[in-house]
Amino acid sequence: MARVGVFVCHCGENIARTVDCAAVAEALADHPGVAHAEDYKYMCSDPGQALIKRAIIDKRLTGVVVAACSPHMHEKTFRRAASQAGLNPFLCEMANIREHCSWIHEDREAATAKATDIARTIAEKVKHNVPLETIHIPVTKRAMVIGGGIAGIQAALDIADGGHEVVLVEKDASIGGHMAQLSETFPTLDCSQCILTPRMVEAYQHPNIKLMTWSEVDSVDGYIGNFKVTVRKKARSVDADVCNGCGDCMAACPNRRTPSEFDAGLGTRSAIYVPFPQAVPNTPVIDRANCGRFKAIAKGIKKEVCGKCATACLKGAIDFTQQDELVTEEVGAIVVATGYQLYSIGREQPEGLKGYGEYGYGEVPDVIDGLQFERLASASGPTAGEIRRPSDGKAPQTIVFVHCVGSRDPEKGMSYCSKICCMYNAKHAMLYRHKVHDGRAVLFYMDVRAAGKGYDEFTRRAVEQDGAEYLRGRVSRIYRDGDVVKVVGYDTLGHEPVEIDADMVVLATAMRPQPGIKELAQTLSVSYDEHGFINEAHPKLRPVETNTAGVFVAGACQAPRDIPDSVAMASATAAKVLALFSNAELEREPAVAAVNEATCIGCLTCERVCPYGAVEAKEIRDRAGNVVRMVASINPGVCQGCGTCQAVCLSKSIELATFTDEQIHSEIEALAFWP
Amino acid sequence: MTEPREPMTDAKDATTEPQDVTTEPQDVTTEPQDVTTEPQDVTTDASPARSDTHNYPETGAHDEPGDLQGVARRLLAEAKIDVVIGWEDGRRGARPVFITAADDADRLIFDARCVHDLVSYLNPRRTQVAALGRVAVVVKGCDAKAVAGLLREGQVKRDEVVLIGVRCGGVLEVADLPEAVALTADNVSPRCFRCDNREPSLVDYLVGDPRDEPPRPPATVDERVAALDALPVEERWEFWAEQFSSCVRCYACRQVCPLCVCERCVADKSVPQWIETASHPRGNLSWNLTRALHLAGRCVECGECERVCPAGLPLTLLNRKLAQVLRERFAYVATDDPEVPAPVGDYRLDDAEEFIR
Amino acid sequence: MTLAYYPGCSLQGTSREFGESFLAVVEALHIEMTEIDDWNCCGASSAHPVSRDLGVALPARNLALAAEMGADELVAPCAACYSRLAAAQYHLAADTDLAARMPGILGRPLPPALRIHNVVDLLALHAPRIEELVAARVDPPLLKDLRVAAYYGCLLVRPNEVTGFDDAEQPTTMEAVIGAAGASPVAWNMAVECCGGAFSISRTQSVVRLGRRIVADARAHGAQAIAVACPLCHTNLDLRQAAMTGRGKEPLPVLYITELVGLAVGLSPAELGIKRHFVDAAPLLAELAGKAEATAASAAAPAAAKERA
Amino acid sequence: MSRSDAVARLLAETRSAAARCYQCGKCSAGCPMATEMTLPPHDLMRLTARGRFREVLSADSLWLCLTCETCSERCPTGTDPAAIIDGLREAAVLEGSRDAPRAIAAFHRSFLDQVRLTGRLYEAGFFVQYKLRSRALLADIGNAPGLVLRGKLHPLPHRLHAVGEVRAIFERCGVSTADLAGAGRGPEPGGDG
Amino acid sequence: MSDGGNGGGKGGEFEPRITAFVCNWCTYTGADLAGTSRLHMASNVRIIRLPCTGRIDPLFIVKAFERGADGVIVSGCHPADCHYTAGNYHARRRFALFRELASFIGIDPGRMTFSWVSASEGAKWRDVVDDTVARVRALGPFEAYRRLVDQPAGTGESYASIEGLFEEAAR
Repeated sequence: MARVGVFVCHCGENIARTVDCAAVAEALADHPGVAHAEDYKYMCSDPGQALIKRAIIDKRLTGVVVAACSPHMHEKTFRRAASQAGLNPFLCEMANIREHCSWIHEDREAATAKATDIARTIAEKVKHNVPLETIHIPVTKRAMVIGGGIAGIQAALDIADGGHEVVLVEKDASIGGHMAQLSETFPTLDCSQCILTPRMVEAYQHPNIKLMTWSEVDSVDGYIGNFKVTVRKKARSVDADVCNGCGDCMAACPNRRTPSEFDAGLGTRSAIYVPFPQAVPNTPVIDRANCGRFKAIAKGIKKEVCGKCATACLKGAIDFTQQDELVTEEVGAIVVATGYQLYSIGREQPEGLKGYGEYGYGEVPDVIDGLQFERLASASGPTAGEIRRPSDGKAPQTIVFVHCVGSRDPEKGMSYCSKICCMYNAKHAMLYRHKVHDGRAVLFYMDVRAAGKGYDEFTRRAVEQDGAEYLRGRVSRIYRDGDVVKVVGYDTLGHEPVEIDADMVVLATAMRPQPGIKELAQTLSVSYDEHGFINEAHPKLRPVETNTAGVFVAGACQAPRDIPDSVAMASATAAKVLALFSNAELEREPAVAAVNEATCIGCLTCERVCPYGAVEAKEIRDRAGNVVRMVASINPGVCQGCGTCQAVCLSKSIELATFTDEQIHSEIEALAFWP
Repeated sequence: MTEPREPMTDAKDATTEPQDVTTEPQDVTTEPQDVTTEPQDVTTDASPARSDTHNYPETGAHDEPGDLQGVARRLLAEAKIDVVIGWEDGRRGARPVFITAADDADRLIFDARCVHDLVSYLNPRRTQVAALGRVAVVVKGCDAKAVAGLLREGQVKRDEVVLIGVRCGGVLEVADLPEAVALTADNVSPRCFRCDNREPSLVDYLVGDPRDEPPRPPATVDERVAALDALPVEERWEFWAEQFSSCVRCYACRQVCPLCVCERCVADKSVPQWIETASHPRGNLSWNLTRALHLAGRCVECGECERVCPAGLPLTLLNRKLAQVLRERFAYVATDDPEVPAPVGDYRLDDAEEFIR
Repeated sequence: MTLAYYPGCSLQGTSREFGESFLAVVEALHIEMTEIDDWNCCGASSAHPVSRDLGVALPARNLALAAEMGADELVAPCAACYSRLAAAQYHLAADTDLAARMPGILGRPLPPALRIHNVVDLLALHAPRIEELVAARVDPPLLKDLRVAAYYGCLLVRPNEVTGFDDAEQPTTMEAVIGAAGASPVAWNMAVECCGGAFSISRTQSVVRLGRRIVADARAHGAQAIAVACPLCHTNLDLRQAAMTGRGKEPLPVLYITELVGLAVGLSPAELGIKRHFVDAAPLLAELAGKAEATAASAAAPAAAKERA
Repeated sequence: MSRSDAVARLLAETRSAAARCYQCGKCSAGCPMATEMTLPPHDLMRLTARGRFREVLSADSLWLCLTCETCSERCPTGTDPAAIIDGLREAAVLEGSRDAPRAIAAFHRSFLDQVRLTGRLYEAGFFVQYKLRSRALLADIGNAPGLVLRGKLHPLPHRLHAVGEVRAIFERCGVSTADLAGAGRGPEPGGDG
Repeated sequence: MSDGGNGGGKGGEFEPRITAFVCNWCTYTGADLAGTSRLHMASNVRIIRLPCTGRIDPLFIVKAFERGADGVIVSGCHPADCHYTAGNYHARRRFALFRELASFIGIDPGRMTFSWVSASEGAKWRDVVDDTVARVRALGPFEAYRRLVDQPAGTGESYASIEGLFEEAAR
């Protein structure tokens, strides 16, 4: 027989003013199964809690109802009190007679009646509460970071320094990402590689970091604390353990004409290559699409073509027979830091985007994008830091920088601001003026968005000290006119059409998520926005978490970000991961669903509706081990307790703890007005 | 209509010994004797050794040389299957039959009296049927949709059952006639009007000659639903309250339904008891409402529930109402394509929500 | 498919040669079409600026007539007419209120959607036929290495969602036709810039200012002629060119794309009404003819030499 | 709907449409006539969005727009300035705006007159009528003979059988040349014309 | 039993009894907000808290009516705001079906309110409550159901009416 205790709180006057708390207590005292009922001024106060604890012990209560404020306010408080008195905390529930009653009604009689109903309803529910234990999930204290750009490196280092192993997965041959391509960084104009390279090396040498370059995530299983990630190690065609990075192979490679990704197509590389001299690791890969040997193999030619790299390699590290291999890593948390790519204005565009015909679809020589300019301005770049235009190597006397190419252009499919362009355009103008003193730097902008420490000062410097000419207006057309590039714009502040004969044009094209981000997001079952940027769990309060517990997000794959933002986010994810790893096991509210295998017929409708993929088919076998039937099975580690599965279960073979059918049924019955 | 008198006979079978009904699945489809008519078949060569070496023909209908009997005979003779579930000419009309010997294949018939949805025998809970071995079932268009439903919910495996599809021109309202009579507006089952699946495509074999469109009944099911919709809400209530008050809770509708495959029906769940078990209007309303809702997006409108209802409740109207809602709101129409996802347990971001404020 | 023909007013007046050459080419290419009976003016650039309804109603009547004669496709060679017809059909599809009041205004039911062609995409559809005819010529190919600037102007390509032309900024359809005709299109910058359209007489100085850039750019990129598909463009670039080109500069003949194709498939300048232009194309044609003879001769010479030997 | 209602409706529509504009100026940058306008497209959009219709409706820009659609084609926000200008122009006409440059107003008037009269554009008639209206009698006259010689000006109009039907359409659209009568007293923008 | 119900109100005016099934994250919190903002509203509603509208089985609503509710409110998170990402989408379909079927068998849709009330919409919750109470008060007590509940088991004589109906329909 249930022995429920009901404790009615006055909340000072808050409840007592409109609800006759004593009357409520009296009414409940007579309610079947209620062994104790009393009212008190402040239940949440220490004496109030003491009173509850005492009753639990003295009256050997099997359940507690605290009729007071909203459970969102004090449920934890009173459950703690209950457990301190030796009662399972989940046998304690709150009846909300303040927010849902005393505060919204004036008629004392009606309010008291309602408060009594509410208390009675919860009392009936509590009768069917059962002791529950918080769920404990083991945590694999090992993280994976996807993406080896500055964000990924930072996250990996912070976690590793926190004393946990990290697997850093990078799809390219070297870590470093876009930051390695940059010349100098705003607003301080310090050399990008100078600050990045040490971090790369640190990551490479860190005892806790396992580097997997030239690798991509293939599939993901499991849940927070217990992920199984399968990584595809792409065939490098070079044995990393043997190679000593001498570079003889690259020197020997006859194909030097492959456009270098690192130099944004402005320079060339050999078919066997490291992306850039400071690459980490310094182990080359063979770009099979451009290697004579592999092209021959692809054509089905039996004869072994070329192989000059193999001959040149004294250590015999070259291995043409290497195949992709799949490795499975067990990790407890995943950080997504895949970064960005720049939008290109060409005719061919992915679903939903349009190109810029009015700017020549990228077919006009000497019209380049921001990253290409970075390479031109970079000391390690194809022009050793001299600004020369691609078409004829001439040093441009007039450069036009165009803001918002793609960005803030809903008609082209990108409504968002790319955030960094205002800053790097100003930087480019400066760098150019520093190198070509008599050169002209004209910038077409709509707004200058320089929110950030020292940012606005920086853009002002470009104008005031470095003579950048800012013209407010979008450019309408860009085309080649003989030796120059015509830029047709309008100065909306000076109210006059402007046509500029530029020697070179730099387009600040929009930041977009990396190709394949959507596929990756789906493997991780995290959501992404219409542009493919990963969605954070809450735009304000959970900015580096995703909707999948245990998967975090850092850097430009979540939204356009500059370096400081990316690094800050990365450290934030590290903090989250370390917090997660700080407990031996995870505690979860036991509000999870379970299947009654005796009555489940395995239609698996529940599997279809589960937003978390917590439901799986399970085979029921007979003694002989033959599968006799299938049933649904719910993973308590993944279930978040929404109960949608229970509502769709026709045979009522699923029960969601803390909201069982019996509890709800009894609440409805408690409100019954008819015999 | 003649319904009220006629099914009362069944009502006896169904009501006198409800236990039988629930314990003996086969006993229900209007002819409790159906299976026991063929005891030797069932008992003698029941459950022969399963050979998994046979591979069944590709699914997807392709015309077969030979008629229903021919196909059945060959399948049995070649031991591709152990039993054909079809219809035969019984003492009081068409009735289900289990054929286990090739020589008996000729007993199979298909005409307008073959109303029964034999797919209900594929319910995996019907172990007696499973015990017979590898099964071939003769299916009409609506029956094929039921198979699709079972496939969707993993209750049967496509490669473990052979489907012999029959070209259908509509069926009568009753099975119990000495011989098939021509379909007329007055004897045709109203649900057959405008049938969209008279030549099932899910099947392995499609037999019989193409049939004509069934005649238009005096009042189509949609018109019946519309007629009720036209009433003021209070009168609708009175109408259904009266109907439900005559429900005897024999669950014949549940037993015969090819898609009521639950191990333990919600109506039999006692803790908590959402639906009162006593044959009282209160529980009756909850039961009939729930039955219809549980079939939303699963019902294939084979009409069996209404046909076997001893109280003659117009149950198909409830199912059709939901079918209409599913079509109008979610563009879902019952189909025999198991790839089409069930509409309940699925959603679209832009589902209409004009009724939500 | 049945193709209805909507000539439009100017093809019977200021742009007769466009009409003549179009009909001649259509015949040469064996394109079946029937002129819409009792068609009316499309409203050109004057109706819609004054009344949106009128701007839609006038072309809509013609669409209705075409539909009534059982046509499912329609060709309007004049770019202005084409643009008005296409726009009308587009707005009737997009704006339900407009579509609702239109029958009342027209006194006719709304026409079903037709496939509306301009002269360029129609010719592009028949490019293979053009190539055949060019190849089949016995006399030396006239247009060989004639450098032409394909000038689209506004009405064919904009607004792109209405005309659905291949590309609003960098179209290539006319180049394809020119190629098929055996001439070589030049890459240039002014293909879709406006020539001043309807301002030819009302605001000549603007037309001259705009036209000047176009002609100059064409010349700068080595064009010997400009190909157009719009009477307005033609009037502006042809009639006004004298005012555009600086002294001493040879004016650039402005040819309708239909004339170009006509010449290619062996029709005479007279049949094509080329004499009607203000900028005389005769010298250019003569030069081309000369070249063609020469190449033919030089090609024949060695053969003849062999004969003798 | 009364004339003023019609104007009000048009202005309301154009105003809400112009609200999308974020003043990037790409329209003005690409507009072939921007140099000659006192209010280039982006200014028109701004003033319209602010409801400053007095300035807008008296702007020469309305009459200098060639409806070449370059602005709309390139507008990043999909504001469609060309359509908005069409609407403003229509409103100006309904209001009997006196600011339409004579020649251009005369052009539209004469054009529509011809179409209404014959169902098609009778160019010779149009040419003469335009000359009279625009009072630019001598301008261009030099070309007339050329046109005739080249058979480009028909001496006689071609008239539709169903010309009545076309007139009816004009009526139902509420367009009579009276609409433009008020228009066309304004000086030519940029002085010449 | 409850005083919140029939005749319980002042001057014997009919006081509807309304059971509300609300989700914990949006509507329950929204109702809390209504309280903290002291928004006064009718006292006829009794809230049953659930994790998510996705958890709500139509049987809850039927049972509520069966046990004497005159009206029912079902409320949860707006589309795209579901704490569990999709529960409310599934609920939306389920309720669409239930509402139409219930109305088909004669339960006045006016007795059922379905709404999205977010955690920040205290005022909307107040309106939902007051409007529902007013609407149901106008409809009066659910006597029809009461009769059904009290009536003895039926006789089964119930076809005549329907056939007449259909013959009409047939014409």
